[in-house]
Amino acid sequence: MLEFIQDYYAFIFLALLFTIGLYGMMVKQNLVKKALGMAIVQATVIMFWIVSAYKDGAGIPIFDKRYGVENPEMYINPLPHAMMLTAVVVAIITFGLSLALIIAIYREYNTLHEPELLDQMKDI
Amino acid sequence: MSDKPLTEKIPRYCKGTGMMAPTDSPIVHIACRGISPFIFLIGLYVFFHGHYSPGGGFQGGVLMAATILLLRLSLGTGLSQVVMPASITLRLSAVGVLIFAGTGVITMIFGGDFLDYHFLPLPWLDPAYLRYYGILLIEVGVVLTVMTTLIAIYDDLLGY
Amino acid sequence: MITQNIPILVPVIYLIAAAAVPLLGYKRTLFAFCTALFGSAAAFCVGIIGLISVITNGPISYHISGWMPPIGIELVLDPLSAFIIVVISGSTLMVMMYSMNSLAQEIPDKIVPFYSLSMLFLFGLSGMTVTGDLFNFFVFLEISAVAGYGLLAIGDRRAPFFAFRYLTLGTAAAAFYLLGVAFIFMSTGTLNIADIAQVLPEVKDHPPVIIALILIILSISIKMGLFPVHQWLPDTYTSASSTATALIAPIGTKVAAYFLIRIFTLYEYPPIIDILSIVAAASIIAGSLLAIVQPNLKRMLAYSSVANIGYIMLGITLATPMAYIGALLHILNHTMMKFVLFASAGGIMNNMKTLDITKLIGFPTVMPLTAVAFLIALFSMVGIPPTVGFFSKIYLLLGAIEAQEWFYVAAIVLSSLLALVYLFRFISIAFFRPYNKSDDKKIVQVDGPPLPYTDLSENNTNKHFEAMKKNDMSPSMLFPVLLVAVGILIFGIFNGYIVSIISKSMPVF
Amino acid sequence: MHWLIEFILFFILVVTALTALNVRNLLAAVVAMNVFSFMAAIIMVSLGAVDVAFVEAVAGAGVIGVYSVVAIRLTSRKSQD
Amino acid sequence: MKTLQYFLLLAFLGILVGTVIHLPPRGDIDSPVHQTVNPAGTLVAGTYYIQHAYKDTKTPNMVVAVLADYRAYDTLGEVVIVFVGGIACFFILNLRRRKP
Repeated sequence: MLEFIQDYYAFIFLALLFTIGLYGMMVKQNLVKKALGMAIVQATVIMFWIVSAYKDGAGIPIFDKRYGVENPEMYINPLPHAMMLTAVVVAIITFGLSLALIIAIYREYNTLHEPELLDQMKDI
Repeated sequence: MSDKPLTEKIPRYCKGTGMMAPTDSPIVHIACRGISPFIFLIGLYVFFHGHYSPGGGFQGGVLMAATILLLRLSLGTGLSQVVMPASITLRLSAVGVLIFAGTGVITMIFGGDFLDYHFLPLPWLDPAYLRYYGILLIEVGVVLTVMTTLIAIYDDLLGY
Repeated sequence: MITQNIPILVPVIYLIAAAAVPLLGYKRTLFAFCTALFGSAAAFCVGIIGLISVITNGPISYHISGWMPPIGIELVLDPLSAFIIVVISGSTLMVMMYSMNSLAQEIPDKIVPFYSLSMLFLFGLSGMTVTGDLFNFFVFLEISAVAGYGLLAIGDRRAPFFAFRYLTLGTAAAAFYLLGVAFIFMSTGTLNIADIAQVLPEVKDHPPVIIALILIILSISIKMGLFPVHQWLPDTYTSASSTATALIAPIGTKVAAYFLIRIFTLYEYPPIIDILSIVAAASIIAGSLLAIVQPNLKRMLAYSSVANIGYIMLGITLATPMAYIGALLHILNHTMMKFVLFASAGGIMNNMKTLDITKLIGFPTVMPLTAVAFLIALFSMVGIPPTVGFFSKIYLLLGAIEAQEWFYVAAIVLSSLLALVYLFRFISIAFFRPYNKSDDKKIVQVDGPPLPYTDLSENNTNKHFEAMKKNDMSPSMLFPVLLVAVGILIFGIFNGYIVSIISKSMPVF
Repeated sequence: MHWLIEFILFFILVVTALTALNVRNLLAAVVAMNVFSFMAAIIMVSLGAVDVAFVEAVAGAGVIGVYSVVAIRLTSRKSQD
Repeated sequence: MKTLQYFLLLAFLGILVGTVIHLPPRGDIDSPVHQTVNPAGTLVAGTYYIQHAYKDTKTPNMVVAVLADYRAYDTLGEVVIVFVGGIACFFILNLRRRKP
């Protein structure tokens, strides 16, 4: 049992966090909350990849003369890290854009509550 | 230095837009203006030392952007125009993209594939060092784009 | 240099045009227009050269940075992706011609960022088309998606809100996609599509791989706007500015459909494909039904987009040669006809100040040439013989008969009949109600949300009536619309050539 | 016992995520989100991804925080759920 | 409506947890990601980078070598997405020349 927890706790926590993010996007009705849920979902997926790169007993992926390169078990896999740098940037830019849209919406309707917004859109 | 209080020097377009008005506190001014060059220096270090330690174009660019954002927050958007005018940010970021894409196009013109640094026109270098300097070249583009765009998004959010 | 580097050239041309637009267009917006037009024309020419060279010499595999595929990123230009590239770049060229006047009428203060964003959108789409790497596809998906959120957020009052909804939905879709790719990566250890196809048969029944397939298909369905998750599509298309709609509506969803072809030819899991074809059939019928009840012209067209994506999807999932040809022909058909329809809708909005179908009385009198093009495109949507739409639907029907799936045959026929209903509804109002002076008030009366960029205060009845007599779209807007409308007829008559190109790209069934 | 520290960090992550989504004051929600980003960065360091952790700490907790505060300052600070 | 949403979320959580426990465990050296050669006989990218990055590019930081050389096209996409974000925010929010 302890073995199982040790092996899979990270994945199960991340599945839980992914669902929490989706909960923020689906159930919460304030637009800023929706954006925060979006950020949580993206951060979760990024951490999922990072966990997939981890090796027991390995060091960070920076070349060290003491270890050499013959033994790949000495370094953590650098491929997911490089890809997730890109994904983090994507997450930041998407969040910034969502904030820009939120400001644009507030200028027009003076509220950020979704039912109120839909209500105001009904009569025009 | 004139003897007018700082708030009177704000251009007209800064007034009435919430956060753009700067604070008048000299402590905040001196602290932020004093610390921002050092953060910029750390950004440059992170960028140029990225080949050897954690860091690289993106991290350095974000740190440099943080410098300007600190000035923007403390001095107000109007006064910090001297450091980085809002009108050139997006054009500088276009220049950064062009540096990156231009590196690829140059390698393509000299007979290689897109972004194949082996074909950079620097014949006196080893192939491995060609790649080393190619990485540095494109990271210049990355740093320029990231730094200016993060500032531009801040300015746009404020409606400046 | 050109023949060797064709797969990368189309995205790079768009990228350089996008970066040059803010630099050149700073002083005069005309330079921005010229850059965008020139860039899209160059990309179209390179796309055509690519299609010819791929058909004569076979597929090109291009290695970015000179690294071999599992190590570096691979780009693939086969007849299928070259065909898609030609379609999207041709459509963009037409939109760029159309945009010169329409932008000046709609968003005169945002011309430069519009051109830059549209070029970046095309950079994303063309990058998605040629890539052979799952993560690279994600990056380009996000580029095109972010540019799309920006483009669709300007229009009437509601546009930012619908764009925000689209953004949350699209980001969730991207997260699903990335999670699915993570499952595949952890099960196979590679990201290259050709490489995955080799490794995957060994781990085929591994639960993460199946869930990954479901997640990827779910995310791409969201991007395509299939039936249960289609709501973002009519909302954003209705509220966005008509130039942005004319740019995004014809090509935005096609590349996702193309990527599904790539995914399916790699590995199949039969239950998912069965479910997907049922979803496609539901999408066809629901889209057509919802299109009938819409009063707004753009909204009706957007719902018919949902139905047409259903056709493409059905053709892909039926997996017979005829259905495959039908799906690809329908991609071409749908691109051309949606461009004509949305571009004319933009002209109608500008000249008649309304998009309510019941108030478009006298539309052919006011805009005769636009009306002709509009009618041709509507015929193509229904499937009336000399147009491309007829042949694509015939191929789809033959494919469904070949696969012995009578339910889908019924769905296609039923949907065509429903399309006939909304065609007749439109024609009976716009063409056969005679135009007389007592209808004036009906026309001038403005319905729906007022757009921020239309100046309605000058809407004096007499002035408006006089303007109506001869108020067709300006030549630079009319020319691409008529060109594509003639193209619909020509491609319909000479569809054999296109079918021969398409059948070169056919996977083995 | 290296993994136990990480376990606790993951638990803090879940708590801050729920706080960020359920608190009614949006400014507090944003601060909770910054804590979330910073904890994520620490987990990334513990998993050996120093570069990603650097970006997450600098941008996710810094720049995003500035943007959110600006956006909330320009719109409203209260949320109804 | 809310009940349906909660039900969907719970079902999704169940599916996700049921899937992740079939993945290779955290830190497993034998997972396919960390092998040298695939079952199909092609190279696995991650291990190749560890073994060749310093020799090919003289860059000790392997992440930078992967980011800017082996997968430079992704980084081009990353830079472009930053640029797109800037332009899109400008497109949505600029009021400079807009008439009231």
